[in-house]
Amino acid sequence: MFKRDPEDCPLSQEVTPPPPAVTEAERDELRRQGILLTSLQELYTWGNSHSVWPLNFGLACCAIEMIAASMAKFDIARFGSEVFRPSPRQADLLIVSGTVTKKMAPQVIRLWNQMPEPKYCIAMGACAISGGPFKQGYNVLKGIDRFIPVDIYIPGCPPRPEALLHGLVQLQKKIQGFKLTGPDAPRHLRDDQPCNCPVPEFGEHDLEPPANPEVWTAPPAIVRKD
Amino acid sequence: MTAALILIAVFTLATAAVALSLRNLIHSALLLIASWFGIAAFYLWAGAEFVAFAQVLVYVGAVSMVVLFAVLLTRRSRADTVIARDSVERAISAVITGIAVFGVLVAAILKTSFARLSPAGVPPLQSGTGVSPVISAPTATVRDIGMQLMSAHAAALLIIGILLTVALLGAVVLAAQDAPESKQESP
Amino acid sequence: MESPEQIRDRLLARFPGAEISVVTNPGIAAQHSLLLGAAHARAIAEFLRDDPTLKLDQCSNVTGIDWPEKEIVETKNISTPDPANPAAPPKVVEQKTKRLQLGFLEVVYHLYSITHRHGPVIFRLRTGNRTDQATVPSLTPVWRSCEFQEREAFDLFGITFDGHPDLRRILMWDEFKDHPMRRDYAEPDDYEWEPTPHGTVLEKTKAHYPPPPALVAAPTVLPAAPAAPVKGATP
Amino acid sequence: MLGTGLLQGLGVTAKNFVGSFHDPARLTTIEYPEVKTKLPEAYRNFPFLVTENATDPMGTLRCVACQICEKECPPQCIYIEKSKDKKPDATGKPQLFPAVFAIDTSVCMSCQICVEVCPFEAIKMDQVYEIATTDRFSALLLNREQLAKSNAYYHEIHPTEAAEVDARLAAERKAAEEKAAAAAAAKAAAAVAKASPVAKPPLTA
Amino acid sequence: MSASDHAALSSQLSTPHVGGANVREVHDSFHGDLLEVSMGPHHPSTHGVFRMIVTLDGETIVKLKPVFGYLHRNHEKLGETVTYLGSMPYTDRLDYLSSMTNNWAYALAVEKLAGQAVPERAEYVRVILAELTRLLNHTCLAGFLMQDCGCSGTPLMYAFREREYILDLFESLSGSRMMCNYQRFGGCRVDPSADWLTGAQKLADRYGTFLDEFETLLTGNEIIIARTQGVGKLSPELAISAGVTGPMLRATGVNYDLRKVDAYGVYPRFDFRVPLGDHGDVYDRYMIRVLEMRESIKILQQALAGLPAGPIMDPKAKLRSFRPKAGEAYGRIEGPKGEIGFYLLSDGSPNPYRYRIRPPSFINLTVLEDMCLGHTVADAVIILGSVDIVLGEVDR
Amino acid sequence: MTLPGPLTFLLQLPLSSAAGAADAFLERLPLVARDWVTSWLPEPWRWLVNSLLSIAIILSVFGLLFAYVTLAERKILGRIQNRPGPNRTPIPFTKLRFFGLAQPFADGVKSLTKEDVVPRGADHLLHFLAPVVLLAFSILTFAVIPYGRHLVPVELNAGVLYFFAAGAATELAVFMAGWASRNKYSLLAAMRALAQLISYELPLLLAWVPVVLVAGTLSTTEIVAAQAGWQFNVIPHWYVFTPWGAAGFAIFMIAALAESNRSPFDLPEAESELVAGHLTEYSGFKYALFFMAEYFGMIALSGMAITLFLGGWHAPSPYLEFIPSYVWFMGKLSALLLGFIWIRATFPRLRMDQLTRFAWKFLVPLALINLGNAAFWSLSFHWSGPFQILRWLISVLVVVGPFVLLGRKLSAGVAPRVYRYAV
Amino acid sequence: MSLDPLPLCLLFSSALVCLGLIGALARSNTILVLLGIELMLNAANLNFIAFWRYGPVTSPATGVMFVMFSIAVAAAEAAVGLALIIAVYRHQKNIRLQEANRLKG
Amino acid sequence: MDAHPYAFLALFAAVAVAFPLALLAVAQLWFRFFQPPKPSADKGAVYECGIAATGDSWIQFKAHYYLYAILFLIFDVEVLFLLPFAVTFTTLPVGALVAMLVFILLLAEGLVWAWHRGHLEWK
Ligand code: SF4
Ligand code: SF4
Ligand code: SF4
Repeated sequence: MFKRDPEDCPLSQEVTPPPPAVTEAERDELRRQGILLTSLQELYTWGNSHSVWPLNFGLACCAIEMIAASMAKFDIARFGSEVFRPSPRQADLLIVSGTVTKKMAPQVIRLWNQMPEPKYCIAMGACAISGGPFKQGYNVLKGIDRFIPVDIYIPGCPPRPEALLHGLVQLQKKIQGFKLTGPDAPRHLRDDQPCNCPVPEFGEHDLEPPANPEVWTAPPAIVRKD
Repeated sequence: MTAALILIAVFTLATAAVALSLRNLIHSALLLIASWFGIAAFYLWAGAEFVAFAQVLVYVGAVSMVVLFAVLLTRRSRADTVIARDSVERAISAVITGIAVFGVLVAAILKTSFARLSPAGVPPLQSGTGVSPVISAPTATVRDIGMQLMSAHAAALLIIGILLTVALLGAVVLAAQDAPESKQESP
Repeated sequence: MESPEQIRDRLLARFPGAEISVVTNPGIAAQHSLLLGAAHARAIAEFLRDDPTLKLDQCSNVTGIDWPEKEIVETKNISTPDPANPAAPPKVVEQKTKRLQLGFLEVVYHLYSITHRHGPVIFRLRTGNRTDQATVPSLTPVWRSCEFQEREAFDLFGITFDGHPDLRRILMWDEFKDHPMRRDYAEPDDYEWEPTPHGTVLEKTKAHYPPPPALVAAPTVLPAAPAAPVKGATP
Repeated sequence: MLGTGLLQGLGVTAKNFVGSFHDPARLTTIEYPEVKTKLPEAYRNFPFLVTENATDPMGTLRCVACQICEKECPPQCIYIEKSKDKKPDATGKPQLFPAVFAIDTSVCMSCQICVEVCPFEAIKMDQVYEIATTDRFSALLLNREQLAKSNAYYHEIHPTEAAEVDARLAAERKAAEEKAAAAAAAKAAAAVAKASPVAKPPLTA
Repeated sequence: MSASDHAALSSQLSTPHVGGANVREVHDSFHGDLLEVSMGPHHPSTHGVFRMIVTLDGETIVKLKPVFGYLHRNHEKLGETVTYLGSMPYTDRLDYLSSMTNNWAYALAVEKLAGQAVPERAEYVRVILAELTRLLNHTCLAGFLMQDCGCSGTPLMYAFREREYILDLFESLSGSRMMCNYQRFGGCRVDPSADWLTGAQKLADRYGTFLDEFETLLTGNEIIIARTQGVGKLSPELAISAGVTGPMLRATGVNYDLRKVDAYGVYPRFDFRVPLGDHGDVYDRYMIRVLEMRESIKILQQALAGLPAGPIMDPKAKLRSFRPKAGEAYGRIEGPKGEIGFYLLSDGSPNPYRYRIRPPSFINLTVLEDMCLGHTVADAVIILGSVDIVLGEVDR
Repeated sequence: MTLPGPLTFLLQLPLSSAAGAADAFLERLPLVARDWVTSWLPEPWRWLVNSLLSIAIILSVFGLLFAYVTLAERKILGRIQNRPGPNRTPIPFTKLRFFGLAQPFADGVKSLTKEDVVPRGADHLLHFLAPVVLLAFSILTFAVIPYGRHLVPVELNAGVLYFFAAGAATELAVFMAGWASRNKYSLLAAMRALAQLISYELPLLLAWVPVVLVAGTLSTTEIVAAQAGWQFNVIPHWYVFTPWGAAGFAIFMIAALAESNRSPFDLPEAESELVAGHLTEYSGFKYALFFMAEYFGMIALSGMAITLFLGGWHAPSPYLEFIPSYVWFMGKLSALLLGFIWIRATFPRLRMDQLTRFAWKFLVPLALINLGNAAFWSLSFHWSGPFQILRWLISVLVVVGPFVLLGRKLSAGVAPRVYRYAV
Repeated sequence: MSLDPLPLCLLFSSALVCLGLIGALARSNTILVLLGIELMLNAANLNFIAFWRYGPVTSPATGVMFVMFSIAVAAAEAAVGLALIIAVYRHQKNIRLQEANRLKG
Repeated sequence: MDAHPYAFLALFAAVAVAFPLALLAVAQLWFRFFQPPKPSADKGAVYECGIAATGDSWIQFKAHYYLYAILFLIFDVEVLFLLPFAVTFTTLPVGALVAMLVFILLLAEGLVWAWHRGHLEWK
């Protein structure tokens, strides 16, 4: 995992997780695999991080800023990511750009499931992260991370196109930190991690289930006085 | 060189045989196209360059289209592409007939002595040297074909022209029976 | 353009026996409206659309309103002349009447005329109640623009439109059972992670956060954890 | 003739292609991580809390925890807990302060309504937008300490507005002082044994 | 498709078909099975999360059912729970390409409800911003429409290039590129500075040049002409009956522009014309928008020239604890997409009792199926594009 | 004349009179280098290794060209759209950005390691075969193009025919892909691909028949040879500089656009209509293969257009002959590819009926008439003096007249409109 | 003997003709029958080429000419045949050969 | 070693087929060693804009442009005959030219006929 630059995220807390301790056995393993693996890993992460093709998928207002990010003034193409693929089969990145309603959520999740590995997800905008300004609405999903794993969160309503670019750079950094083997390897390189997110059903009052417990668990409660 | 011929023959026959026995019509059609390629390869092997490419152009490029369209248009709706199984008796009798015919043909071929037919100067097979990629058999350059076509066979050409035109008219009339209406519609 | 009263009078002349009344708008906008009975609504709508002086050919806006059952307390000053002393100024008695106003659903139509460039003429239809008589005639056959908007009212308010060609849910999914724009709609409860709750949200959030032991001691308004085990320990 | 329109179109694209090499209006890209757009003064992203003094941010928050913004924030993403005690503010007057002040940036819609309704010029809009993070739960909920930024910073990002605010505050303070002085004088004069009333600042900004 | 089917179809297309139910089952087995294809909610050309279930006979559409609600964000319900002011930023997110006009429509409705006056300068600024929004919206629409026609992004890029210039203006005035939240009941939030006005003036001066270039790229293009003319025809009768408004209505030849009809704001003071189409097809819809942009530039010039001095906000206007008297009001303006209206019902509390939006693009979609029947998938895409929908407004 | 043949054959080739020794060396440099490499091999192996080497060179050159055409496309598209395009991808293991020249390789690595998904219901065999077949046939078309004076992989008597025969099979692959995916958009795309390819194959074929008619040969090298020389040392004898040649070239290029599924004829993968068309269900490297095949097809068709109309590897002026012929070929190729990209950046897409109408009602008749035109040109080769002008006049008329008439008929009923205003 | 190309070619073509025959006889789907017939035509073409190549020298390109004409005829046959199939299918919704004889009536 | 004149072509064809297969094999190697397959029901489902796909796409397709295929087939053959003619054009006697002209006109007539009957319209 990459370390987050404090300058990069001036608003956020110090949340850099300590790098997992490397055991002696692992170090041996690394030495054994040696230079070939390292360069393969470098090549792999290089290729994957500089060729992130987003899915051509917009949900709401944030999508317009996403489009704007691919337009002349911001030009996401400079990062090699202007190849907005219309089919999930060729896309690497799902930019959830806008409000995910409960009616739309199964579709988004299905699209995510239909993307081949490796795939990444950026939750762009308040709505995608938490439901945002519309979170009190009966038909609004309170964050796409209730159903699919999100790599990068970009707050804002809408985030500026530059903020999206910043998020993309963060994602590239994250990909560059991927390990090919071992316990730190990302989800898609390990066979003990399932990659399917069950698609919820339309229920009589809500989605069923309303969240995917494998992906999302609410953090420790914050209980406050009124 | 014979090896190449055998290879081509096996490929052609195998694809054709499988194509004719499959129940999935699309697969059949595509395999048959492969077998047409084999035949083109044979022409090439025999030195008939122009015909080989003509074979590919016409069969692979055009006949295949017509066949595919026909297949796609005549599948019973919603059912799969797989067609119904044919009757076994018919198949058996057909195979018997086929084998009988094949036997007769093979016997005839084996009986005939081809030695006297062979033109002088055809090497039985060329192997090894690799120096001279020259073929001494009759060659048919496009120019030769053109000369032939426009002189000796000019009448045949015209007949073919008529045939093609008639085929065009016939096929279109057959296939587009609601044509008069469509003419009204077209602005 | 004619005022709602004029239109009412003309309509009454044209459709004798129709229930038509004018609903006044107490607000500053003073956009008064007509209340139509369901029986003649369709015919009246057609009349409004085709009448040469009105020619309300565009139905711009269709919307539902939910009026749940509510208790209305009316305060009336009743001046009872003192029977003993009729000459004396009548005694003013403040009398409070409680009245249960029955709930109903209402559909409001805003009409404009593109031909004559005037409008809006507003009229409303009301259902009998909010449950089993939630039906009004559909005006989609009169104005095509009602098609989706009536479907929307059906979806969100549960108003059934009689004669609508394709009355299905439009915004919510088909399996959905509730009518979320009704004022008594209880939304699904998914307040697991609410870092900034207050007001009504806090109430909903609490259901998801049984008070953790560490915070029990903290002065919160949450109900304190039951002290049962302590009691049990000292018999 | 058929094709002239197409040729004209090709002309336009060719012009743009050539123009992109010499005409800045035809190569409008701002190469983001290296070059950054100059944000207009008015730009707003998320709110922050103004502190008078950068060295003691928590001690000099302008916010008095009046909770107006909490109530007015449309998506309800502000959470405030009033302090129990009072601390002197910049003018030395004892004021309540927020014991907890949290804004959930994963909800905030950057609408600026909190800023507009705050009677104490205590909350203003920040301009930081590079806040993408991998961690939703702890990184996006900003607490009092993270929200507090100095008045100098405010001047840096919104110079015009900040100057106006400062002038207004100064005027108000002056008025308050005068009033207090007048009140004290009055008290002295009338010798009324009562604590001087706390000057209430006007509610609407 | 047989001739009689076609006749039925064309009659259906030309008559003001009010029934609504237009399910046509054509099944002739030679023509193959009907193929039911879902276009959307994730489809590159549905401009968001709209969905059309099209039934195809070959590539010809015999049935088209729009499916809404994938972006139903419960806007109206939320409007009933927040204050009048609190709804203002939400209106930004309705038609997120034209937040300024949404703001204005909402402010207008509230001003009607509360009897709030607006100073003249604010009216002028509103006109300026509304026309800028119209430019922005129409430019983007043209870009998206061309994208639907299959351009590889170039017109869209040019459109967005210009959009950025307008957004810069919006941002430096209101602080946000898209979600301006700028209008207030009784005026505007901030007073545009002199610098800002020069910027706007510059933009108005050079926008015509951009439009010229844009039109050279597109309007005479034979492919676009062939693709769009005669496609998705809409008759004026059906358009009126279906409540179609805005450029789409004017493309059918109906002269109805709320800026002229309602004469709200200070529009009567400006000299501008209303372009009208004669065919009601996609090309007309595109061209009407282009011509409207040219008129908008004229209005902009006049408004910038005539901008009076004075307060931007009515001094009596209230920001907090705003409680209009009980009553109701319907206010509407000519948004870029058509008539955008707000219907507000107040019970005297700080929140509206009923908060209803009349979304132009939602109602314009009523005629989508009528326009698409008998055309191909490719046409359906550009017909949808020419309607100019923004899902935030369609589904609310 | 086959390139794999021994060096002695090359020496027998008639060298251009202008070619000096040094430039002849440059011309033959690739061959000499190759033969030098293999000279240590025993004779029987030499042919095989030589051939494999030639094929490897062709594949790597065009593979590289493919990679950079995609990059160039993205960059030029970017420039046209007022932005720089991909420029940040560093060279691996370094931090050097170098204008993003490593971008295509990053995409390649990504595609190679991307999971390959085949839908459950799909026809797995055909789904697998389609990209392989498509790429194989697009590679095969490279066999007959003369890349330089001595550089033609295999010289066939009916070389041009070979090229188009091999190209004819690509449409089948597109159909296979679309049909095997069992996806509705793919199916529609497959049917579109079939209709489009059968419609444009014919104008494509008819467009170059005039060349054959004038050159009197079907061999690519001979066609190039027939275009040698210059008029007054200025205008090259390329066919594109004759009225029929220009018309033929235009028809050929339009049909080539359609055959290689390029905008404005990119209907099978029309993004705004059919999602990704026949490619909708392809992921990972199979998708990359499709992509590669499409660009290979485009490059091959451009190469053929150069051979047929643009004088092959000939220099445009006798004074520029010192530049090796393959450089000229590559230069012309780049120019044509640039044209492809430029067109893609500008034009919207046609609709299916317009597409077929354009082919059958415009291009085919025009191509047939052009055939007659070429016949006239060929028969009137001895006209001189004022007759030469007459010859040009007639020929131009025969091109322009039908063009205007057919064009008018094609665009009947649609034209820019005038609008009215209400005040 | 076995290495002689001509008999090999002839064997090849006779095998192909028999395959076509079997296909044409055994299958009841008209399209397949037609394809079987196409194969038989192709087999004949093989013979033309084989004899042209290895047979007694006649005029230089006669065999090739024959093949070309044969290809043309086969193409015409395919076009008409398949059009016929489609026409039959349109009337009967079926292209099984056995049922196609209803056309007579 | 066989040096048939078309051996190079055969080799070329072999490489042409082997090339994509080799690339796919490399990809396969990667998956074998590093990236385990992650199949799932949704992933294997057909893409249909995010909706669970309904109905089969292998249907009987309405393809009126079948007619184009026929036309194309016939004209393809025509081109085939045109080529030898074109190659020898300059050396041909007048009679041959006339023969060819008749041939072309016959077929062109077919085209004109189809055009006139409206078969060249996409339906
Ligand atoms: S975060 Fe804001 S801008 Fe983005 S979709 Fe939600 S409301 Fe729209
Ligand atoms: S309104 Fe201002 S002073 Fe009151 S709590 Fe909010 S920030 Fe603090
Ligand atoms: S900017 Fe708006 S949403 Fe954000 S905290 Fe302030 S009031 Fe709330």
